[in-house]
Amino acid sequence: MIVCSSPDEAVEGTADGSVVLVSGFGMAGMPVDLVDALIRQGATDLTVVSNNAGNGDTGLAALLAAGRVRKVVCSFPRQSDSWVFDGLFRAGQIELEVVPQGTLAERLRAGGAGIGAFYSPTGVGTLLAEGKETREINGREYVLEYPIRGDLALIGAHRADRMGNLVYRKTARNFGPLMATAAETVAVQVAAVVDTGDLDPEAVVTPGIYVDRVVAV
Amino acid sequence: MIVCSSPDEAVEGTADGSVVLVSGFGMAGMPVDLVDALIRQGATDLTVVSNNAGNGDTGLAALLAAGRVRKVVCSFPRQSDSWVFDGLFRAGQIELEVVPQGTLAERLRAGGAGIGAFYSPTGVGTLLAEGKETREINGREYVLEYPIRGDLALIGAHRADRMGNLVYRKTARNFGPLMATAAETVAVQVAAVVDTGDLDPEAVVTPGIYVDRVVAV
Amino acid sequence: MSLSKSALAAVVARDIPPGSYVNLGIGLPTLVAEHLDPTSGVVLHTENGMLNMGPAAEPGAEDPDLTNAGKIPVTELPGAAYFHHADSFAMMRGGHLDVCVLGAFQVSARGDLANWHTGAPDAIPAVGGAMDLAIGAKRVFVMTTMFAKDGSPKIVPECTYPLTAPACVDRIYTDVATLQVTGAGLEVLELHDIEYATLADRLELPLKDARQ
Amino acid sequence: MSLSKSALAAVVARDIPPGSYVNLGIGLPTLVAEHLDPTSGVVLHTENGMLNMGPAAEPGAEDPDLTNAGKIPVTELPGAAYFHHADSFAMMRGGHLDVCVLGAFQVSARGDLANWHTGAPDAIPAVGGAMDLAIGAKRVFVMTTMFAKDGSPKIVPECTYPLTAPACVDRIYTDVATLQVTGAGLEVLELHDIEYATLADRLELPLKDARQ
Repeated sequence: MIVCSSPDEAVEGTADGSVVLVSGFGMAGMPVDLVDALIRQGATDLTVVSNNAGNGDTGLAALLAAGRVRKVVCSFPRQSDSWVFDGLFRAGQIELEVVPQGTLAERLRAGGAGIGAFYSPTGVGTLLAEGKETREINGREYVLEYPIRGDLALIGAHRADRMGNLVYRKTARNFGPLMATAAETVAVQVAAVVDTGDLDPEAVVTPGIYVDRVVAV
Repeated sequence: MIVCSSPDEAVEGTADGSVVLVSGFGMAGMPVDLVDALIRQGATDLTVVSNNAGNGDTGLAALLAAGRVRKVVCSFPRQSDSWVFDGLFRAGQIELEVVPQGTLAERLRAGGAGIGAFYSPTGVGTLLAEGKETREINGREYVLEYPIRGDLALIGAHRADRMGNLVYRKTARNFGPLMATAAETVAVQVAAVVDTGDLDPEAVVTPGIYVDRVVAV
Repeated sequence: MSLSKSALAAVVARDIPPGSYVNLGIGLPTLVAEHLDPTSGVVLHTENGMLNMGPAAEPGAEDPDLTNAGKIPVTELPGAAYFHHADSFAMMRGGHLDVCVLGAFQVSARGDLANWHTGAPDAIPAVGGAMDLAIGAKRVFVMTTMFAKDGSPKIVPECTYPLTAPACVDRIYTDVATLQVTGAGLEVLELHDIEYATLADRLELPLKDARQ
Repeated sequence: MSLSKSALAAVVARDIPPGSYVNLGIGLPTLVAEHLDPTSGVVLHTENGMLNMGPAAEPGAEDPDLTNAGKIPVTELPGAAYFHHADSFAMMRGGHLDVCVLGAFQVSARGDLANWHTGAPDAIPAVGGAMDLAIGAKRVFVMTTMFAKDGSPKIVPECTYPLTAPACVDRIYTDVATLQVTGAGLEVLELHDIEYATLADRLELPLKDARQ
């Protein structure tokens, strides 16, 4: 675990073509400074996994606007302020995989938890299950879903200690704890890095084992 | 959510033949008072799901000794102080299903999370996967595991508020949060019931939605 | 007069049992919160990771880290709990919510729900938590106007829009009628300023009059 | 002299890289903790739901709510975190632990591990977390005596006891030798007071001498 001196240090070495997990639900929990650093870092041809496809002109929207993203995997791209994504999508300049929100969360969890695949009842009988394997279990139909893993996760949390233990704040927690388990390199921006021992061990949400780089912004 | 006046009230109505989930890892998190109440309540022909098969002569061991348990589903029955189970097992008076500890935890989670089944790499190529469906995913072999649910969960936690929100204490947390999600009726014993609002919302481990009955002991 | 949005929300709120755990979908269903009796013990879930959500935040008191599923700043009530998305959707998928109230483009006679995608060729599909909610809650209430702006009914023999989930809706609350979905079709539970015959005539499906 | 238990634990501790996240199995592997340099930043995981586990509790200071996987009262170090069993085993199964150290009844030439069940007809099978650990950690170290009490080797061409997991062991630490499991068989990395020829003779499988 490295406490980085800048967001740029936290995203160093990101390769073109990487799968990047980006936390946040709208702007709550969105690691804006890390995404900005990734824009400066220059990696391109990225696949981004995130609940939304960018809001307004900052954060993920700015990464999209910079032309660095080949594909977005998300549950809810279309919002009142998703004009950047909307334009790219309508122009055929970006690929989209829509995943039900709970399935997105569970696929990320499976990626972090070493689960090979799982049967979900969500989406059965809909467009989003087309072409997917289904199975009846105890009289109910399920669709087979596979894990999602990233090369890099960019996460917005509240505080970290020097071992990388994390706590989040209110509904900004959302996808952070899942994405932290499901990427090769996990970079986290926090409001403050506190001394090891200052976080309540009962209230740590993401243990430091999952975290590679932390930066206070 | 009912705050019960006694452990006996918390286990009222348990039917013969019920599947009972019992939290605890050894005695840490073991809801001894609820298990004692279940002995007094009298339900029999039970299937018990717990990590161990009883320690010493109290708690789960006492329930077994009272002849109320038809089958135990657990990861680690054999311990230095599991003489009650050992005797029943060797006498052919109790059935045993051994499940790897992580698979036991994940099957309970699946039971609570509406997952139909999942592929786990644990146990592949061993006695415990015999007769189970396997599947190769991305070059690795997995075994198909099904959810576990209970009619009743007996859980030992640290504190509850009046809405049933729970916090646990240190490694006594273990199976409690999982079992709370996976049973029709969830009864919890705690050291103290505190006022709603006294638990930190960021540190609640089991939200009250999962809890039916709480008793302070 | 058919029901106003607010009056419709009051009807839905009336039918939510005290002590229920409830998820209110984005848009119209959000209004239901204003009509719940604070002493009823109804607890609101928001799928972005919270139980015991309170009302919208007062202007000036918004917290960007505390929003509902529609990304509107909200507040926290005593007894709140926060959790991550996998835990939040496990709560839904696992059948732990008593009621969810969802908007709809269309509902079919057997309770199929279409509320996420118009199917238009240029539409950007966005599902969010709609499918998880539709299959997860113990009871799914739909809240919508009975007729689209062009006068066509939203309650239809078969959905023409892409489905959110098949056979998931329990009850349909509209501005002119409340309908119960049963294995044998739709039953009318109450009417608001419309004649039964008129409604039956405008809907192209069989109805049963089950008004008390 | 072949290594004492403590000396063997010191050899294993020597090979754990600084900053590793490590799970030490019940029994012999637990001794490794005593030989880890406190400044090495090695973090201990216990599968009953904790990271940053400290040493065994002092007599009189035991906390029944704080034990290791062997149910021995332990302590908490600064930076500890507690979590439930599904999260704890997700950590293992998901490949997040750098090293686990396990005991063994037998290890085969291809790294199959047998450490949970003797296969005796009257044995009560008890697996605990052994299978999860064996398949989950990035590197699996086995720590055992080379020979059983009857003198038969525990490192064997094929395990005769029921397996914990096939082809999971990376390195075998014993009182007389350290062996690396490779795709091409076992390599001897170091010997303790035994001649290579003697060891090769007592083990009924091919060895390669890879001592530096």
